[in-house]
Amino acid sequence: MIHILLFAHLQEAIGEAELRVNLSDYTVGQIKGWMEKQYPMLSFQQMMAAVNEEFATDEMIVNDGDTLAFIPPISGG
Amino acid sequence: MIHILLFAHLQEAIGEAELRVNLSDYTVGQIKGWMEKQYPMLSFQQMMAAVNEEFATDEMIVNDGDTLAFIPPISGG
Amino acid sequence: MNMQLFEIVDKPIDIEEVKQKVVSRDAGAILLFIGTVREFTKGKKTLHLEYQAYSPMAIKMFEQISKEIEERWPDVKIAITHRVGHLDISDIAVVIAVSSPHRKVAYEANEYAIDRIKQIVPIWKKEFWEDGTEWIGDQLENVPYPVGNPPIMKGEFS
Amino acid sequence: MNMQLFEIVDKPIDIEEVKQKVVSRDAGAILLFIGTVREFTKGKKTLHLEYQAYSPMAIKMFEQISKEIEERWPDVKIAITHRVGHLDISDIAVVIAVSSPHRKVAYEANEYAIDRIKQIVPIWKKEFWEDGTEWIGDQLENVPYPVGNPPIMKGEFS
Repeated sequence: MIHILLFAHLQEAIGEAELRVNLSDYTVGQIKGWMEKQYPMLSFQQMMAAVNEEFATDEMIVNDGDTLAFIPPISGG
Repeated sequence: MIHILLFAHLQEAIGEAELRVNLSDYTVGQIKGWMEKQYPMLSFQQMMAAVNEEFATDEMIVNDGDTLAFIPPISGG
Repeated sequence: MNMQLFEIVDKPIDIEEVKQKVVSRDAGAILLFIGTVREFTKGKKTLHLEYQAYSPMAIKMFEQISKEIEERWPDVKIAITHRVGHLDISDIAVVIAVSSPHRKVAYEANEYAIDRIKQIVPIWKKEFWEDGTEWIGDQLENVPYPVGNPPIMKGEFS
Repeated sequence: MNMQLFEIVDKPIDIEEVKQKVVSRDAGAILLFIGTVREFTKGKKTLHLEYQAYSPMAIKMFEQISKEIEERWPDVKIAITHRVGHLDISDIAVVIAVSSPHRKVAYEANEYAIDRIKQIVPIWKKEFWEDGTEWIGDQLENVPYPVGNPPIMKGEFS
């Protein structure tokens, strides 16, 4: 089980701030693909991601209990 | 009659913040020379001056009622 | 006194409080950057804003920026507070306080901090206009990220 | 509200009050420069300071700096307050508040203002050390003036 955090337009489009899914041991890139199948109106391929609050590459494996956050283009400051 | 304003080390050395002297119609440069005669331990030749709160050159004439301020090297901010 | 140097808050920011965190006997200059909500952006009128943050990661990114600044300018102290939630025009979204023995470095380090915040800190702004709303990202103001990677420095993935 | 944009005061400076003078619905950034009394300068320990100003001329010079800034960066608002009298370590000597629609200009205009203050505004600082005192001028910190002329711009003598 992993936690997926959603922010900004993703949170509004999906209607949830957090998902719990059985995708342990998949890569970030594979989970992006899975998200696009679940939510075909949303695009994840070029989106930044963070695993356990650190930026992560598409190749990184998400382990059981990890938190994967999708980081849409930011606009703070 | 003109007013001469003194600041910082000049004010302390001369012991006055303001002088009133009969030097109307002299130039700033001439008044600097007069000051050096009065106060031989002080140097005025390279010092900035202001007439009526505007920076003035040595050639500027100081008229009756004007205020001439000597501006030692500044250190505000 | 509150001495958390990096904060995400949902109440108005007290600039004096942020400044106090960097006061030092060694400081000759304190520079405060205050980001405020502007009414017009490219001719379009903003009614209000909403900010959202991934707070624990945002705090980590503030700490990373602080570390980068310490490497470049060892004598600098820095504190950052960013607000989230509903903000009206002229409200303060972010305060960056930097102190330094000499002023030149305070300007450089402060500007470095806001530039980096806009690159790596997970905070999002939603604009509310008369004719709609939008979460702001590369569509309007920011440069798109290079494919698959955030514009961050080497060593961050370690 | 006190709306004198340029002030010389003999009491502690309220940074919030100076900031308020430049708040604007058009502003996306407010930059506050806060000059504070540093304990050590080139290894020498300062006990306290005394500032003196030629106040009416100093105000005129602040206005001139403001005019120069307006010519270069038309959208900037600026307010400056400088304190005189006895100041202790970490006390605030000067606050420069600049607001601008965009942040880059706020940094540039603010730094321009402090650089110009150190060139043309008649304010003097006396340092009190353990072994003596001195009015600071070109002896320690500042560049000597070119002969007979202050380092100011053409047109100022008109």
